[in-house]
Amino acid sequence: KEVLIGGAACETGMQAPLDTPGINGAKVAVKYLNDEKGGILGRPVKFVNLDGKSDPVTVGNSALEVIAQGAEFIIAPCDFDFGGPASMAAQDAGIVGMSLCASDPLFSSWSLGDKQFTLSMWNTTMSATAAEFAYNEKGWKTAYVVTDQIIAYTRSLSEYFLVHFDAIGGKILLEDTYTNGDNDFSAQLARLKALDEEPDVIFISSYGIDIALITKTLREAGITAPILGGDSYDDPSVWEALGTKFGSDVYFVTHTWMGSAEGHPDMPEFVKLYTDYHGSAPDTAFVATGWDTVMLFAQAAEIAGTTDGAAVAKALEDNEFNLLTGDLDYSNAADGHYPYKAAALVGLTEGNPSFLGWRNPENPPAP
Amino acid sequence: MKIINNENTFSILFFLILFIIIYFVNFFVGSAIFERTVTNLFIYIILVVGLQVFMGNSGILSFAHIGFMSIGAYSSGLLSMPIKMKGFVLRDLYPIFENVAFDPILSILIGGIFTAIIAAILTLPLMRLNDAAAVISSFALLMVIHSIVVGWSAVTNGPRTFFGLPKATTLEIALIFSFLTVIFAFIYKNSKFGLLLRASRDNDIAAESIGANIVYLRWFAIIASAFLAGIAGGLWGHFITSFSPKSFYLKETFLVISMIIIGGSFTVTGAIAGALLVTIGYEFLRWTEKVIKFSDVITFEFIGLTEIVLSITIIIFLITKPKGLFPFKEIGDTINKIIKKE
Amino acid sequence: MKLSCEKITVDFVGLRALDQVSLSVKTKEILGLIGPNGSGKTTLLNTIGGQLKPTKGNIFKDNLDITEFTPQHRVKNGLARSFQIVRTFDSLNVFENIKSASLVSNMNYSDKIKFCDEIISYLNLDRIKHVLANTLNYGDRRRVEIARAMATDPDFLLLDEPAAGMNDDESEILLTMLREIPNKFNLGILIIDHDMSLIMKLCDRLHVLDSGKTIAEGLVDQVKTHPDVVKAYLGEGFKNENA
Amino acid sequence: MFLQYIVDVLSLGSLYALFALGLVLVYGILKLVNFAYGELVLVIGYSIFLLKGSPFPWFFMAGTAIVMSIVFSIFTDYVAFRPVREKSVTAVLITSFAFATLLQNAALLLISAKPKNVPMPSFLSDSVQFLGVITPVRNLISIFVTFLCLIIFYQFMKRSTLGLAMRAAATNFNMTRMLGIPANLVITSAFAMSGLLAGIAGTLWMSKIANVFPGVGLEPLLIAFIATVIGGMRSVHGAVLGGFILAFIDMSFNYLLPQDILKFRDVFTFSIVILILLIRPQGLVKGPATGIRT
Amino acid sequence: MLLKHTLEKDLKMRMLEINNLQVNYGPVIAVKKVDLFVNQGETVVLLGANGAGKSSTLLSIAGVANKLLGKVEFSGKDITKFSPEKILTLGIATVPENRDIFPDLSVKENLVLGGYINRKKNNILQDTIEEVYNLFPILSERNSQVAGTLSGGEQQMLAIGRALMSKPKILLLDEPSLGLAPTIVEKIYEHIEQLKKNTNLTILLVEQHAMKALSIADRVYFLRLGEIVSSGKASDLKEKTDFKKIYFGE
Ligand SMILES: Nc1ncnc2c1ncn2[C@@H]1O[C@H](COP(=O)(O)OP(=O)(O)OP(=O)(O)O)[C@@H](O)[C@H]1O
Ligand SMILES: Nc1ncnc2c1ncn2[C@@H]1O[C@H](COP(=O)(O)OP(=O)(O)OP(=O)(O)O)[C@@H](O)[C@H]1O
Ligand SMILES: [Mg+2]
Ligand SMILES: [Mg+2]
Repeated sequence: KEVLIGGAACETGMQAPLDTPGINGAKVAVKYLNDEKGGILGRPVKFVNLDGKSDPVTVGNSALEVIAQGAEFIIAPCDFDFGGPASMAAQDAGIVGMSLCASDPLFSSWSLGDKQFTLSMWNTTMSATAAEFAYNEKGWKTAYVVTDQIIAYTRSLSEYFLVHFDAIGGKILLEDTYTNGDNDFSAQLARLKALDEEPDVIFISSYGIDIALITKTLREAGITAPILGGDSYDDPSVWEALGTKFGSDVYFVTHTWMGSAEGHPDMPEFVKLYTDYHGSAPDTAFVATGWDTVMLFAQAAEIAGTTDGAAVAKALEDNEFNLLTGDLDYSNAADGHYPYKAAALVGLTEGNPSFLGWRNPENPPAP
Repeated sequence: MKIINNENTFSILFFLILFIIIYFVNFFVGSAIFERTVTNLFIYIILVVGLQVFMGNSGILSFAHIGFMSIGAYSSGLLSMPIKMKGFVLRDLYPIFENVAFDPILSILIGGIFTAIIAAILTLPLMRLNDAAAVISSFALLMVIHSIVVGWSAVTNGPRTFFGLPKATTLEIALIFSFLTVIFAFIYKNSKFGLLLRASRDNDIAAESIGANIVYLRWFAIIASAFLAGIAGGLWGHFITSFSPKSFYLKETFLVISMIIIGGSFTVTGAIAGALLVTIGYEFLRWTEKVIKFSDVITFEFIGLTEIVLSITIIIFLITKPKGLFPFKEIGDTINKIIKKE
Repeated sequence: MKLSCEKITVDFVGLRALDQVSLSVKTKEILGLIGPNGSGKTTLLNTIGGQLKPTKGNIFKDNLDITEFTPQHRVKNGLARSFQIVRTFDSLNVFENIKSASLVSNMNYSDKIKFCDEIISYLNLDRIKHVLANTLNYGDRRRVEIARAMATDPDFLLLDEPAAGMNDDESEILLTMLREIPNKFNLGILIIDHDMSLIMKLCDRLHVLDSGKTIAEGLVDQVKTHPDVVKAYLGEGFKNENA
Repeated sequence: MFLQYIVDVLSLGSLYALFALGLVLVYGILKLVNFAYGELVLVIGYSIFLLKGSPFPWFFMAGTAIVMSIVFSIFTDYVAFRPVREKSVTAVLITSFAFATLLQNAALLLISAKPKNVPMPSFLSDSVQFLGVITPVRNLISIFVTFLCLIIFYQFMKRSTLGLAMRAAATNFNMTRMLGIPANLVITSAFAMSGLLAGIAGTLWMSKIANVFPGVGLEPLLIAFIATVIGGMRSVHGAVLGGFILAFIDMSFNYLLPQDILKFRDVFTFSIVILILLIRPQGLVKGPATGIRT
Repeated sequence: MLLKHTLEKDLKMRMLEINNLQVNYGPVIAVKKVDLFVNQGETVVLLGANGAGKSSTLLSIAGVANKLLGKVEFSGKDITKFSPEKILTLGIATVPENRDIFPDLSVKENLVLGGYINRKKNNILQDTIEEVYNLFPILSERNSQVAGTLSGGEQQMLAIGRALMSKPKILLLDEPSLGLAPTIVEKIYEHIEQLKKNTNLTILLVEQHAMKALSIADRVYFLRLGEIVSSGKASDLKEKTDFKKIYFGE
């Protein structure tokens, strides 16, 4: 009997740009497992994703649906708000659920249960990396922070940045908020302009195309400070929207680098597999999260010798894994399944990304 | 006044039997997904029948209903959420709520009452508006409620997912609540208040001229309607256990309004029929989507197809039956007629 | 009992629709309100029914000043009306139309139902008792409106062109019905109509308006030949026909 | 700062006003809210997006997109309004919403769920600076185009009996035809004009947000909707005024409200809507009187 | 006295002719079988009890009722399938039973729309409006009032005035005296006579008040339950007839 991997990731709605690459990556991994590795535990692997539609309720329904069909592993959307319901369903069914890339520390065994994981580093790591890059490497002493209120991810990303930037000596000039989908930033702009000094760096914690929109608005208003953000920037449509005109002096922290073997020695091989499968090369690091999610489950199941939820969870807790998105080591359930992981740093020039290397923050803030 | 007339009795009996049949069908199917669908259906029946109490009898389209539902869902969730979960979900919660964790069903009832109180306060001045102004003000009310839910992070977790509610709503509970709702709707419709409100729906000036106080009639109806929406919200919240403000927004509003209009808003039968029909349609399409996805036959992506088919069906349906399936007559009237003929 | 208007004036934008009109109706009396089109008859009825507030003047039910009362409140004080443009409750059946009106009266429930049934059979509506109002023809609708007004158990019945759209035979039947109502139900009637044969046969007294002013009032025979009335309203033709 | 504020209000307001005018054309006449109105912006966005690879100049693409907007507006009439218009007002509400859902999901199915970049000529986002105001050229163009459109529109409506015929056709379709007025054509032309205005406004909107996704229509719809309610649902002047007032309200809230309260901005905006409905159900500008008699 | 439908087709020009007309509203058959004609310059009146199908017959000529069967000819042209707007353009104007004025438009605007087909000819439009105002002076006083707030009778006048605006060749009048004061009724009938004389207007009239209508009519048709049961010269019926018998059958 085949091993069914069930997905409730979002193919439509605001979450789609982050989840769809993951789904695509996962498909490649499934094919690879079946073709090259004889499946998982000798059983063929099948992956079915039912669209979660960027709506927690639908995500929950989809997860239940795939579980009812016999799924033994759940792939949850890339975010706590959307992914949580899928993991809760998985937890109820006693199987392991893993988010493609939820990075909010809320996505932990504390809140979801002892069989739930996220593949991503937590925002503690992501924000600390950004803060240290700004202050230590670039010498930017003052920051202006805009937080999108839309999901837990955007909020906690800012939160940890504020804490860490402050902790290592930086100065926050102003914290500002808005909610995704507001197409008007005149308020934020007005407040920014009212500051006595221009900030050295602007940290924008937002989501999707809004990143480009805010950046554009800032630049159009004559503000030239560099822009810094998290993995949601790792989205080619954002880069395209920024274009050559606005796509410079933008930096972000993400999961890995797809462009070359600098990201990971196996990367070129993955890129080739991916290209063979989908007909075009991967364009964001999020495809790697999909591949890794499936491979991680496969490795853990092989170690455990079973797909049983508790056993796989234990295997995940007790071992270290070498992944395209870096080396990963989970803490045990009592400590929240903290993902010990490094972060990749990428910069944009005229809309084109370039790899700045792996970073590992020294003292990330506590979750 | 004699409330349980023939029409009421037959209709209520009919739905009692129907609900029990559905219950037993579920029992024999025995699938978790099916049970989930049926439970959801019963909750929707509460919602749509509750909407019918106001909208059907007063003739005023109300958009605010889903907003009331969200008040019920959030307030009951706030009351019943285990203290530990509150630490995760609502980190800025006001201290008075921090140590509250009531029984879920009690919370749902309190949520319903709370919703009714809020509705009573908010809607009284709006009840004198007619036509477009009334519809639009209810739309604005939905937006106000939605924006408050989105903005008031301390108790709702803002636009983010509100989770951690105990799963307390079972099929049986949903069934009982929805049956009570149906009984209430029928009794109300044929009561003095219901009749006068229906009169005012047809002609407000004439209704005033026979002594109807339209503002209070409407007000009473919308409070009752909001109470039911609040209960439905609470039940739904304790069934789904995690949701976000988006779960109570335009798409859901139109889903509910489609249900009532497809069924026929003037009748309780219509409201139930609409809920049934749309749910069946929706679930059928979802089922098809799922079967196709699992079958490996069709590999291209067809996201959005469900909605497309559903919208086309709704349009075609409304073109052929613009007044709905049960425009004037309750099922009980028809049964009554058949019986009398024999 | 007595219903009276005192010096009612109603102004619309750029138009004085009623100018110091006073009239009164007593129980068991039928007063006809006639006048050319646009002379303010319906406007007066609207002020009495409470659908319109007079600019000046007062309305009394016996000694009670009801000028500021809402329409609902007036119903409770014994006023009921029909409308020039029919306003039946179209999605309710005939019985419900009438029952809804009886709900505000002070009777107990079973009396109310009995009373409704009495009115229904009095106005020959039994046949269509369970028919939805929106499928009725014009004449039936008019009678449903009258029945509905009567169901509130009023002291005064205000009727606006109840015979409009009826042919000669139908207005004849209506006439016989209306004539009996004041005594049978112990109330007074204020009626507007342009069907002069109905009005002349039905009314005890007439009140004539022209351009918002009273031009004549009194017993039917006096008013009928009043030169102003003939000139403004009845026309020479009428005089000839009835001569 | 103050001048900046004025320019911001004017440029945003002119966009809002155009959107509102397009909506009120259908609403004020048919007394029916066209919930598929926002989808015209979607049509505009995807039309330009799909023409991206073509060799045509940008203005040609925009022109084509506006034509598509007109076509879809007329299409809305045929699919969602015409068949049910006479029979049930509430049904129209649902059919127009269903039609909107249909278009959104068609975009989802045929194009993509992801936001797509809409190409815009780069001069639109060049900033200009005058009197201490920094603003992209786009904003000035919005103001100019809107005023031009308004002038043309008013002149046209003043000179033709079309406006009258539209209102007549909406109140009593058959009677209108019995007067020799081609009522169907008249209503279609209302939708066409609505599509044209939404098309122009939508293009300007696209130049602002520069991307298109299936849900893009909601915000313009809400804007148009609120603006018409504030200004007056039965009056074209009211709608235009409402657009500017809404922009003024939004901007003032943006500039004045502290952050914690700003997130409740929509609460205030919609409360204002409700207040206006309570005090003046007709909106600030009354529009022609209605013939409702007691 | 019953007159059979035996009137010879006279040599006068045939303006309107209906053959074997059948009209339905959903399941309701409102008109079963109607044959009638109207000659140029004639006034023909259609009598019958409530619900006999008089209004439906008029509406089907105007092109807005659902014709199941039959043929309508105007000046020899088959107009059965014509659209209402086309029919008006041919010169057939209708005053419908429930007036159907546009309540939200002003009196003037209602009249302007009545003259829609002459909208390009400004002077004709103005003159016709003047004519209507002369006929109904109260309308000119109410010129800019929205029509819905007019009194019942004023609305009726407006409906008639509006129909006259298109300068029709034939006027279909459905109960024009409804709700009108006796003087006005007289005036309207006078005016109709006048128009007949001056412009050779043809009229098809439906009335509840039979005697009044017969006084100006040339010919009469009786309708019972959707069928023509009798017809004849109006002058033959001038003395008191028991219409009830004809309306309802013996
Ligand atoms: N809301 C209003 N605004 C302006 N004028 C109005 C309004 N309502 C009524 N009128 C005018 O007031 C006058 C009196 O109207 P009313 O309806 O009382 O006349 P009426 O005597 O009932 O006439 P009819 O016999 O034709 O029904 C009319 O000329 C009418 O046009
Ligand atoms: N819109 C409609 N829907 C359904 N039935 C209708 C409709 N209009 C008319 N009827 C029916 O068609 C029949 C003929 O109606 P019509 O109005 O033509 O009669 P009429 O002779 O003009 O009557 P009246 O003297 O009352 O005006 C009646 O039985 C009526 O009930
Ligand atoms: Mg009147
Ligand atoms: Mg008729």
